[in-house]
Amino acid sequence: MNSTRPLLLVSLALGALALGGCGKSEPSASGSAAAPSAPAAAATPAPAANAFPGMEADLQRTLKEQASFYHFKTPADLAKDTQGLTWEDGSDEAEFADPAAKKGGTLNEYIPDFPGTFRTMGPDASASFRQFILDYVAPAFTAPNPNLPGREMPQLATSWAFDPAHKTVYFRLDPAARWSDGVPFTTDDVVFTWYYYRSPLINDPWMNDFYAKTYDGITIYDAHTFSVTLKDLRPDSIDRAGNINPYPKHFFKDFGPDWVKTYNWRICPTLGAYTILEEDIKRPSSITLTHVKDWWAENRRFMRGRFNPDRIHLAVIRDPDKAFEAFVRGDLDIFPLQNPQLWYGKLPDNHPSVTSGFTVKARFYNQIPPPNFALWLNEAMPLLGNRDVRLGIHHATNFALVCQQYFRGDATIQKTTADGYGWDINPAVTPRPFDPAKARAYFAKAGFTTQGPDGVLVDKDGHRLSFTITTTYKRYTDVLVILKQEALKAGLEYNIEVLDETTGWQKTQQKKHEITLAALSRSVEMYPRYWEMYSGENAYDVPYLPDGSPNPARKIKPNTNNFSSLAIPELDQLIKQYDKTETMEQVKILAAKIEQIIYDDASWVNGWKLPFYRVGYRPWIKWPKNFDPMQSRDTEEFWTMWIDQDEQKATLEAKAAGRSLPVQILSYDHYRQP
Amino acid sequence: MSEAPLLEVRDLAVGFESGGTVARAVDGVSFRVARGKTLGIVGESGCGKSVTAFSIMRLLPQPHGKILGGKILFEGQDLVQASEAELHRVRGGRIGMVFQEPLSALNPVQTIGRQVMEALLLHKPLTKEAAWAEAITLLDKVGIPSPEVRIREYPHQLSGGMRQRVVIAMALSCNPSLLIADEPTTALDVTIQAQILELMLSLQRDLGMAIVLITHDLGVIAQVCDEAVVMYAGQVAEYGPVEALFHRPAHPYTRGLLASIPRLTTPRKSRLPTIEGAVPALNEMPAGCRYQNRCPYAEARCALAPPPLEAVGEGHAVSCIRWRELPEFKPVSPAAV
Amino acid sequence: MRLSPQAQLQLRRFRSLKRGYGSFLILVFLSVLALLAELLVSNRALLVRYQGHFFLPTYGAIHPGRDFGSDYAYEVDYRELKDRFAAEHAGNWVLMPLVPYGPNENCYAGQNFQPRPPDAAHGHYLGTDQINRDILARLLYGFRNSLLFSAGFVVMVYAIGIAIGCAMGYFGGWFDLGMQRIVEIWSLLPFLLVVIIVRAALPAGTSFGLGLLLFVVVAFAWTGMTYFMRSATYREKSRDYVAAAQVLGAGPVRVLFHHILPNILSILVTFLPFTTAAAIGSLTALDYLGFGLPPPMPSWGELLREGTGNLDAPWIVASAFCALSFILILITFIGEAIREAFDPKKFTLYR
Amino acid sequence: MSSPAPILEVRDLKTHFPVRGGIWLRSVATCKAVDGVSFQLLPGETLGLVGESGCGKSTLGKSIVRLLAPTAGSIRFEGVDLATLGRKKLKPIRRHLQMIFQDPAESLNARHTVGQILEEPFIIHGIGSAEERRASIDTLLDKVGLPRAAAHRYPFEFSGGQRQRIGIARALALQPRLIICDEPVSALDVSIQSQVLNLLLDLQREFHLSYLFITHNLAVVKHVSDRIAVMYLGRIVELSDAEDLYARPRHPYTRALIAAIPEPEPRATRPRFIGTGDLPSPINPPPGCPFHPRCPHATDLCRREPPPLRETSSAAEPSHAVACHYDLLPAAIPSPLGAPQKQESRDT
Repeated sequence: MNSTRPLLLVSLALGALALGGCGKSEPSASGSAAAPSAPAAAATPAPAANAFPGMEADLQRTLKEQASFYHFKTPADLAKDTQGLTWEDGSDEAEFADPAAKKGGTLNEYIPDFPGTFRTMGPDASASFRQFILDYVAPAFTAPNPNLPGREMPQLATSWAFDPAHKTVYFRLDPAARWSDGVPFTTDDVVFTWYYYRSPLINDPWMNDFYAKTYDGITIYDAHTFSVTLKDLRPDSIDRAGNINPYPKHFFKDFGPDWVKTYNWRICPTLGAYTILEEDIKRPSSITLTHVKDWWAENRRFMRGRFNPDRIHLAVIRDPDKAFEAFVRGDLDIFPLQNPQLWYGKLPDNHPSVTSGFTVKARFYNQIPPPNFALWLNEAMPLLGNRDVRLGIHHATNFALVCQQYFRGDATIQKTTADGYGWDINPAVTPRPFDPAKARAYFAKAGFTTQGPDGVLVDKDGHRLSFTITTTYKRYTDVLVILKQEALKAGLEYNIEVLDETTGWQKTQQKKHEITLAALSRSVEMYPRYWEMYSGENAYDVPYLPDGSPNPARKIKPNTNNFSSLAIPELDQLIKQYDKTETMEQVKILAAKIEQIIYDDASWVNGWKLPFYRVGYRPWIKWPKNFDPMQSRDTEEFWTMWIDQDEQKATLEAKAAGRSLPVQILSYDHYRQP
Repeated sequence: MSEAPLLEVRDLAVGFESGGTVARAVDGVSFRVARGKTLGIVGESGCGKSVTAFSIMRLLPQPHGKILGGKILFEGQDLVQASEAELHRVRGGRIGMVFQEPLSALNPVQTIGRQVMEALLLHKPLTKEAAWAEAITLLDKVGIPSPEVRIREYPHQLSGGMRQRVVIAMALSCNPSLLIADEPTTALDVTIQAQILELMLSLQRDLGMAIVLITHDLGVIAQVCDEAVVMYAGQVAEYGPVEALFHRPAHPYTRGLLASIPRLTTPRKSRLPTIEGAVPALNEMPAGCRYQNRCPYAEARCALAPPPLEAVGEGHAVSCIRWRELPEFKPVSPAAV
Repeated sequence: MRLSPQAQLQLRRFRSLKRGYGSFLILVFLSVLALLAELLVSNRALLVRYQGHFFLPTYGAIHPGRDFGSDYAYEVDYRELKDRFAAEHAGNWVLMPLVPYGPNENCYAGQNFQPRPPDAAHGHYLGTDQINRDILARLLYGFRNSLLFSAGFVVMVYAIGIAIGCAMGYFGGWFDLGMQRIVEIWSLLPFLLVVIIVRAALPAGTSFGLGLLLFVVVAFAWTGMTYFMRSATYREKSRDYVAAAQVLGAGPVRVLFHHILPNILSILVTFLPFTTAAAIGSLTALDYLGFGLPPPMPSWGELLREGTGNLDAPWIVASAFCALSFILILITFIGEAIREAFDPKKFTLYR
Repeated sequence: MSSPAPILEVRDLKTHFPVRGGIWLRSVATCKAVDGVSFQLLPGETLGLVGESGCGKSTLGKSIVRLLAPTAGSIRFEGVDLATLGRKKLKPIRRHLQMIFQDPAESLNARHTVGQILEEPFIIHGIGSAEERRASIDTLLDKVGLPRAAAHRYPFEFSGGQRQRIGIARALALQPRLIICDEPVSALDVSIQSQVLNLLLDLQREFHLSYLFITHNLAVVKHVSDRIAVMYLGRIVELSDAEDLYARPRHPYTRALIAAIPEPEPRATRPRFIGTGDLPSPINPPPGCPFHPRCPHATDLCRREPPPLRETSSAAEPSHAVACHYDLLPAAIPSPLGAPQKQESRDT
């Protein structure tokens, strides 16, 4: 996935994307909200508004002040610096789009809300609309090849060279690249991009921090050549250096302390295929994207055959049910059907819209790290600190039933906290099965031996074995209801608390929950991340005493993603090592150890995952032979579909005449994992 | 009084429907009003005097009130049969009306000028400016000081007497030939009452209209009316010129009323003559004379049939079969202060 | 206590208003049904005969499966038990209620969760919802929750409204002024938002049950009642019969409880149906929006939401909608009849 | 005049109400409903209090029974000053000081039976057993001329006159010595009015009651009163023997009032005085004599200085006090009070 925030996509709400029938309605929680609150290293106190000298002057001042970061060299230096390095250009790799794709037509989709801004940074910027103007459409220097994990494909850079010794990646930019307003793209924009991400004015400490911690400097050689130097060497160093969306310097000439306001509704020129024309902003009912005329990358490798429709009409439909109806009616062309209630319930195979051939149903098995739906037991809460209780809960929680009967066998139980990275992280770990007898045995060990009149176990002090599950996923209430019914068989009571997103998110972040049903969406990466969710420093302010034993006076640390309040010194050590590893071999060894400890601790009750995404679409929408690339999470991520306008006309005529078309219920399982 | 009367009510019967039964609140009432004269209708609460007045204007509370029979001839036209449109021309045009409570008769959110103007414009083809000027003239006519200032005020800014003057001005706006005043002074103080009565009389003199004045106050009747109808339990007990009524009352009820009022001349702290008992309820009316249960002169034959109206003198009639046998009425000595 | 003739008259008149009185009788009947829901609709047996002993499992503690010869410690599945006993021919038997399903129970064990249409053969007269729960059971128990909620709502709103409103009207002055401002400000608070905030402020583990929800809703609903009570008290207080009592030496307590309250009783009675309807309405609305009773408590709002989200399973939304409309119409009819029966205009036809 | 000790002595009584405005309801003005009233009432005597609406006569009555708190002055009832007494201390005194209200439909609690209404005074004061109270109720009903069976019925089942009898019975229950009658017959029909007046007079004779008889009806007040006080804008403007007041009214206002009475006598030839203008508001009473804006004889002195209530009769005559700067004898009254007006037009 090509993102400006390679590391910060650990966000709770996005977890819904892969599974939610109405996944698009989920705004991704702002990365900064999920970020550790460490102060940004590069942050300097924001200058007062009237003291700001203007972007150009501030940029020059910054370049001067931070000369150790921004280097300017000559083309001659380049030859010297890259001596002995191999330049790659991804030319030996197969493309995933279909070069024969037809151009043109209008694609109708929906967004759950009119965007609060056209900015892609700052407040409100991470709403679901951003993918249409940045995440899924704007090119980076390089991006991971979704069919070849670990390999990069060219985007703005035509070629790149990696120097592990100096932790530096060199890029040669496409001289033809130009912004949608016609201004050529040069390394000036590259310099501005780093300045922009590191500026305290963007109001995003997480971003400032990330750019300060990850990069050691950039070097400009000429208008189309530069290099990025990283602080640490990691298995995915090239992606870290290359997968960055640049911003147009000329557009940001008014950048300053009040840019949040001044740039709220300005439309940023793009290097990508789609831009917004002023006349297409129909507040509050719709926005239409228009294909950039004579787009510079039209025939570039890995770009051709993509971004085919001329226009993408995004209707604002706030209610997911309404949106679904609009799709069935024919007002929308593509609709996610991930949720079984949609796939089986509302749009079953015998639905007239399907049987008449007007709707194509497709299931595409992908290979991405799925959102890790699970019950997170907060160990800081009474009783949940007891491992026997946690083990009992594992055996009393019937996710298997949810997978079989609620998800109709489509879902499987997650094996580890980090399934989906392409290798079995720890073969020794197996999810604990639902077994009321076993659960009762564990609960008995924890002192819960008597069964109350309502069937809930009680210990000798009269405590009921009762926990509240907090969640923000209204649509998974039924899952919790099922779990509640099942848990009672083991003498365990679950109370269900469904909160709105803000409140529920806050509650789990403050660690005020007992158990939360949550998922963290994960970006498509080479290897999983553990620090945010499992390290002790994200659980408590001072988790341990100097001797390594738990600090009795420690306080819960709010605003982190360690939902289980996990603080295990041994695990912390492993995570620290893991975050410094330079090779994939090391990563795999450490990850296995980490998973084992998490499993043994039993604070993470394995939930479900779905190994595919499902959509419904109109028959005139066409896809490449293999549908989407292997690592795609939804249909829009790589924009490989195209519109067959002739067929569209024919279909609409057939529909008007009441004629049926061939039924199409498709399944693409070439990437299906056993 | 040989010429055709301005208003003639003949055998009027008005009923109120409730739960399937009809209570006859007014039953066989007849009277005439000559042009330029004042007729008083007097009686106790519930005797049907207001219902009679509302019937003339066809303003009975709907849907319960209904005219069951009789005729209301106004300038030769039978208002009982008149269409809504015809009534509309009559109301506020040929007949003006003044109510008991001036505050509820005025719209609290409009200036009095607008309200008087509206009354004018409804019945006269005037321009707004002309209507405004006319309204000022009218207010001046009813004795409102500095009308050009007061015309912009709202009803709550005026005193009760002034409000009643405004209501009268509205009633007069179209030179009615008949003014119906339903207890116009009951809500007012004595001094103000005297002013309003005086005003009505002087206006009558100037405009030559007839007045039907409904009141429970015999004093008011005596002071301003030419003729009066005494009503009891929905029927006419007696009618005639006021002198005859007050000096030679023929009906035991009229006599009882006149006797029971304390006057300035009544010996202080003396026992007042009274009418014992109370008016029977509408649905418990006895056969025959409705006054029989309270009448000191009642006999068995009074219960046989309703007494007819018998002529006593010139324009003086009574509805009592024993009126000739009653002892002589001792007139109260004329007031002397 | 003898009813005053006025009250008797009003009662008589209410009885004579066929539509309202009929609605009232129906509502009472339905309420009794709802209160006895366990005897009609339940997954617990009414009567079990096992090894010569009789059991009445409807009310009281659960019977673990072991009690009836099964091997599990959780509550016995009586339907299964019934089949088993019938197959064993050992003289054991189970008597199930009319509809042998509980409101929270997955009725199609082992099958996919999906709405199923009405199926009289299986006893699902109104079908099931999307996780196989019997809709009739959820309707009935949901109705009971609504009833309990509105009963509590009415009692609390009246208690607070009468106490504060009467005090404001009776004592007047600064107390009245201050309370009025407080009531005004209080009633301006966005109710839904506050409910959400209150929920979030509660400590973990506090489930948002009927009682707590009631408390929160009442906390924002009492203000309306104070307006009426205040003005009614104010009006009554200025009437001469109160002055007469005061001249006789009656103190505020006597005046309030002996004189004023009985005279504003008719207002209270007239408001009763509308308050009840408001209670049912707000509970349903909150449930519909997901801020009401915690799942899986049966409620009409939740059914409505589920139904509108599954229009392809129309029996869900139809059941909930019909039930809600029916009850609200009943209440409206009752309210209309009460208002008519209490209408003071009936006493005087003309002046 | 050596008279027995007065049962009620009101001295310089003032009852003012703040007129509140603005959102904080600050007092923006004062309504001087009763503004310095003094009089005495002897045992067995009836003092008539007459005046137009808004003159403060009802406020005065309510202040005396302490339904309203007086602002200043004293109300000595049998020697005890009620003006400042607390509710508890007032309670035993209330037995002897009762009130009859204008509208019997209003003053009887519609939810109580007549029996309950009449029993309440005894309950409040803890008098008698249930048995005794029932007997007392029967006696009371006899006294006011109602059947004993009335105890079980509700006020709305009675006619207006009967209801007023119930109100009178209630006032009598505790054997009071002074009854404030606040317009007791104003809401009644003429034929009923005389019944109630007769009853009040009978009861007075039987129990030696004192009445403060408040009314706007000058004929009624003359009929029942021994002495009459005329109120205007919160003050007594004339206070005299009843006969004397009508025979020789000294205050221009009293004269206007008397002239305005519509006597039930056609062709009455009393001098008519049609005063102009309305009653000024007691919120902003005019300076000087409150009547001066309407008085045909007003002088600068009247506009400047409020006249005190002063005795005008000689020692031999009954007391006759008036609050006017001038001694206006009937002969001295100029033209507006002169010849009868508008009589001729009606003699057709």
